Amino acid sequence: MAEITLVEAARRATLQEMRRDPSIWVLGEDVARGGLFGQYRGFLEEFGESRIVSTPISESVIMGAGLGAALVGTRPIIEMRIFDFVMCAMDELVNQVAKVRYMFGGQARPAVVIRMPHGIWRNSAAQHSQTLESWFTHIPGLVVVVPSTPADTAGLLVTALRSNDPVLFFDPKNLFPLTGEVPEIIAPIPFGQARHARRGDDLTIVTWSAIVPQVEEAAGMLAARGIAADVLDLRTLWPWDEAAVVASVARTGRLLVVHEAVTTGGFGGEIVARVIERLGTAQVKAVARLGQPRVPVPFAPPLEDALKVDTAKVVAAAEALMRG
Amino acid sequence: MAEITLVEAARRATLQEMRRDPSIWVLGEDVARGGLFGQYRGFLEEFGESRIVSTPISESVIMGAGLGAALVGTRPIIEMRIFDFVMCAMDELVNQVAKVRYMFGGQARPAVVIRMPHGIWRNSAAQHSQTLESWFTHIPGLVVVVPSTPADTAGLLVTALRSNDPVLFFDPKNLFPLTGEVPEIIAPIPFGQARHARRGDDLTIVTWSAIVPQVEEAAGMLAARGIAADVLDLRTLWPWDEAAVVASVARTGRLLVVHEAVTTGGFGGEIVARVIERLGTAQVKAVARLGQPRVPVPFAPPLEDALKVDTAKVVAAAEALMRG
Amino acid sequence: MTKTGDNRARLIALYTMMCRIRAFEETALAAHKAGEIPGPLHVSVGQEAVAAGLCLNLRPDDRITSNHRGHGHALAKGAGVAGMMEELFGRAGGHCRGKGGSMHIADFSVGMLGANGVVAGGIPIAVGAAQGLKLLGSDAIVACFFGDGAINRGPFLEGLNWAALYRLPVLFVCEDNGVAAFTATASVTAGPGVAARAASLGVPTVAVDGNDAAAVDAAAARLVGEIRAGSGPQLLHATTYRLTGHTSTDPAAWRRAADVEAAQAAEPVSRLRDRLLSEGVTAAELDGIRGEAFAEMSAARAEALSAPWPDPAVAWEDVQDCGAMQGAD
Amino acid sequence: MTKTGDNRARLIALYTMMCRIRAFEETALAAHKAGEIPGPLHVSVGQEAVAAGLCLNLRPDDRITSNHRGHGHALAKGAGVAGMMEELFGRAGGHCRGKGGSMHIADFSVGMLGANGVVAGGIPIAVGAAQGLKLLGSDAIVACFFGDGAINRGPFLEGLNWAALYRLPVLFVCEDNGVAAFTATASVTAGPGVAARAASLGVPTVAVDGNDAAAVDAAAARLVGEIRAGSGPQLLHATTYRLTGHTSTDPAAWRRAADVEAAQAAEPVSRLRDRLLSEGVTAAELDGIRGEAFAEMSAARAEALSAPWPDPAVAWEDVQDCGAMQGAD
Ligand SMILES: Cc1ncc(C[n+]2csc(CCOP(=O)(O)OP(=O)(O)O)c2C)c(N)n1
Ligand SMILES: Cc1ncc(C[n+]2csc(CCOP(=O)(O)OP(=O)(O)O)c2C)c(N)n1
Ligand SMILES: [Mg+2]
Ligand SMILES: [Mg+2]
Repeated sequence: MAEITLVEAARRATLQEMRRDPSIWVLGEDVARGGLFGQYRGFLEEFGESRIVSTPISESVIMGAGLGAALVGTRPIIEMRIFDFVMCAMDELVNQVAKVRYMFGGQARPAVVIRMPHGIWRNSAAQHSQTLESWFTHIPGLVVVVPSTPADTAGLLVTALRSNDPVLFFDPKNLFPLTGEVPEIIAPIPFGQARHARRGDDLTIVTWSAIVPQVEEAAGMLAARGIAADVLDLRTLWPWDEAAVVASVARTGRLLVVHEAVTTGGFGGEIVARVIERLGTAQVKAVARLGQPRVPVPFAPPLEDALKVDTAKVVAAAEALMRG
Repeated sequence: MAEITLVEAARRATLQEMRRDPSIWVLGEDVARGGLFGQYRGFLEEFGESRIVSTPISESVIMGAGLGAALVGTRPIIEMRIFDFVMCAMDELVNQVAKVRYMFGGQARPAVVIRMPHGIWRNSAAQHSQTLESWFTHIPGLVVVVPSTPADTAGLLVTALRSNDPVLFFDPKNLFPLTGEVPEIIAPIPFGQARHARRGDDLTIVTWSAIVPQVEEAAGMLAARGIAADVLDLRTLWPWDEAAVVASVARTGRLLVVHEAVTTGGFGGEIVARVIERLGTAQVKAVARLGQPRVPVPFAPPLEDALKVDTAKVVAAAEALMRG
Repeated sequence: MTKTGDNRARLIALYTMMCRIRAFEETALAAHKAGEIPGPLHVSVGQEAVAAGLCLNLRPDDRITSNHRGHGHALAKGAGVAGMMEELFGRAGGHCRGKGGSMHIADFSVGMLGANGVVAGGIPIAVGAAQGLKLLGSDAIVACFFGDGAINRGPFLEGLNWAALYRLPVLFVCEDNGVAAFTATASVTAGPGVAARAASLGVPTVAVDGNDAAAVDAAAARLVGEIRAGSGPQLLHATTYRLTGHTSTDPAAWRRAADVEAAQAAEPVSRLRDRLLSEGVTAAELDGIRGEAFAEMSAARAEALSAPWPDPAVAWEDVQDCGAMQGAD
Repeated sequence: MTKTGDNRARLIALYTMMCRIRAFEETALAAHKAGEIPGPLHVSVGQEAVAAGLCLNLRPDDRITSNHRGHGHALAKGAGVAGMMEELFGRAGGHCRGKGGSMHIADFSVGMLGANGVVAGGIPIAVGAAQGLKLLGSDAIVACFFGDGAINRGPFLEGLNWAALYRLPVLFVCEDNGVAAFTATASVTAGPGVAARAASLGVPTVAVDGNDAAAVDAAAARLVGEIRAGSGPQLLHATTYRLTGHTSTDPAAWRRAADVEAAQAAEPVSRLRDRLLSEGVTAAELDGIRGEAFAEMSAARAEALSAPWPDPAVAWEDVQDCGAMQGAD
């Protein structure tokens, strides 16, 4: 086990799989140079220009070409640089990638991994900070992966690269420097199984992606105040570990969902609704969601700080829920 | 009051406002010919080529040009033909239209009305049947309008055309032939106020857009079986009439949200979560959502029928909720 | 066989395919009018020479992508008629099991990677398929069919630039029928046209009378050969005419009678028939081919009409492997 | 004043603006390195002649749209320095109240409709602004700045076709610095280049040495005049060189030393200085202009650094009128 950064964990997982499977290749802007974050560092030297394809700024075709190449049997990694640019390829993603298998009655196998580093990132303002993962849970055909640790990033990426489904892989870009232990040989981590980050009986906190470290920190602070939180890091949003969440809430009676995304229309609403549908209202004492207000991400640090979820807000929300 | 179709109601509302305000103009494919559904019939003759602009198949620019024209003080109606094609203009919509006012600190006034006939429509299959209105409730800066009757379509369109916000106007394309009374002079209907379609004390049904007539029919059938449904047609999803929904559920104790869209990640989750957050679990006996399963819309009638929400499914869901 | 015989056989093959496409389209139109086919229907009556002439030059392992007007492309590439007709009818035996319908016809078994309901939607997919084939070491090529309306969408620029850049084996085929839905494309298309656009993106163009099947065949033969040999992408600009409306319910009433008349005179099936007659093929033989085509399609229609509907349970299948059934309770 | 005097005054105006842009950029870079400016920063050191030469020919009511590298465009269009520097610093007095930052600079009061964090994002907006102005009966024009990387995105095709079609008063300005982020654009751009692409879309191009401020000025003067007179859209292709990295943290280490050296020799500010010297302007006068520019920007930096942060409550403002506060409890 080596202690490495999250971005390096992603790099090693990709490397391992590309060495194993010659049909895997990468297309995206600046990937020959190693990618914007170094996640493909050294790949051009090892795999050459046919498998590390540095592309024009042509997002529609980056996405659509990835799909076409999958339809003839290769396994492209579609690198979107950062999430926000996938807006330039939304027809290709939602109308084509997500639907071809179904529309064509099972003939198509759109085995692509679409990497989209997402979320708030050092005062990058509204067009470079979005977290819209909930959108894609609403689109049949897609798998949605939202890791938060180096080990999970590596293991989930391996699974993604062996999947026959189109996988949206949301790299938590703000956590790229985060370090953690990752095994030399990276085993796949199945989709749909939450990581039980902390155990407790007082309330259930469900969370994912870049905000997880702060939720874990908050849980520590809550423990010091006598509140024992059960923390589930979902790791994937479709499929998602409904069983683990329902079991936890059945035990604690209280559910707090924390995500970096805007609360309104976020996946927190889905989780709350589903848990209540499954458990009924009698077994559940209180629910709450914590996310950003329905406001674009502003540039200035005090404005960004005012809106974004952080440890203190998680603590406050949990304490309020315990009173509720 | 005349009894007219929903598409004619939309046409008259647009006509009334374009006669009133010379800064309103229309851009979109085939609008000179009256639009795909006749919603601009006769407009070219009255307003000429400068205000009825038939465009190339260039969705990115249809959307982006509408924005640019708003920034210099005109009020474009951006006609997307059918909703699914807005996927080709998502950067312009989500990264630009929705964000310019905020990013530029209030300098920009993106007063555009984006018309997007949406929903299932006579076996048109996966790429021509989507209902993704919930996506846009998650995007700060946007207003989301989802009418279901001729009168509401007219009144809400008038409000949209007088608003300074970017308004996404989801024409319920399957209901275009539906008839209803519409006043000669169309008054604006404020955003955020539900239409109380039916009164009852046993359960609250919240719904919107093309599925409303079937929900109303179901409510009639339920009444015949002794179940009195309180039916709220939200009319707009952002803002949405939280007060009316909360008040109704406080009274009935039971909430069923019905929408044509896929249940997972749909706006029903938001409504359920918000109601529970506001009322707590003690006051609420049971909640449920009815939407499509997380499956693309198939072509063949028996397949489409199997998946889509209809009157019988609404009745069954309401009856199950009463037992819950 | 002599060269002339070869040539005649080829023309007869073209004629046969064109008759089959024409018959398929007219049969589908009639079925749609009779309420047998649900949803929208876009037929390619008048444009048969492009599909037939082009695809005659493709190998089974070559791929094509298509657009909303894709029946001819699919048939010419070898898609089974029963599967196509059943797909239009939404029946269980359709190529897409009734899930796609007319606008989403695909038959991967013959290299037909799908029609597309989004204008220009097939361009990025074609380019990527070619890149994938190249990576796999195949010498198969990809033909990408789109209409003149598609050249005003961004993916046209992005896709051609991309194909030229990586020297991909793509044959872009612009079926220029002069109209996009209800708008004359000349009225919404600035500049000198598709060939200039393609050239500016590094893709050379060959122009052809798209109503002259033999000319399309000859041009395609050369282009497919060159592309397979590594020329990089090229574009075939085929001028043609859509004899029917945009959809089956559009009477195309706005067209000038003179234009329609001229187009009828230039329509490709009778043109090829005239040529074959002048080359000595008998009217009886040609009538036989035509009759057989219509009989084939009538039979397919009748079979489709009595074919079983898909089991509603099929609606839940083929969404995705992982997470498909979550929430299905 | 004599013609020569006029000309000299114009060159000095250009020089002054270019020095101010250079000073702004270098000051911002230094402030970013010192940790005073948060977030990413893209500066236009070496590209000043394009912004200055172009905008000198615009009227206050003309509009511009810009890209991620937009400081120079904004300054040249007349945006206030204090508001710009404060915006970079995220302070309350920024043009965008601290909500936009470097990548989203806008100053509508001088017709600067916004930088853009999306490559080619400004093209559709520019085209629409021109269409709106035309509808309003104004004779104002729109200049649309974008980089060589943008010509591979779909909106380039869609926007130019559109502008040509409706004969809109748009001056497209391609600032061709040869590179897009970390990729040489020649390596990802097929075909003969931007002028051919524009021509194929009905938009004529004028090429200019973008490091020669006087040449840019002259070309812009002619183009702006023609466009205002109704010529329809045109494109100015200005070749230039980015002397610094893609962002403030990019050392651009991959560039060949010889190229950088040649570029330094050709950089526009000293070139214009040399020309002015040769025309008899004294070194002292020029040093004075330069010194003043740097002093202005240093002062703006100091003021921005001590300027108040925006009140956190501002974060909730200017989202939208209707529904803005729903759920804010
Ligand atoms: C992106 C997109 N915009 C609009 C449409 C609606 N639409 C369907 S077909 C069509 C016309 C296409 O014209 P062309 O490409 O020339 O093909 P043709 O119908 O002439 O064969 C339009 C506008 C669409 N399907 N996709
Ligand atoms: C659609 C989109 N794709 C990718 C990016 C990331 N990106 C930012 S600037 C840039 C390079 C742009 O090059 P060019 O247009 O030539 O402008 P320059 O930086 O050279 O001034 C890239 C790829 C982006 N902002 N938007
Ligand atoms: Mg056409
Ligand atoms: Mg550049």
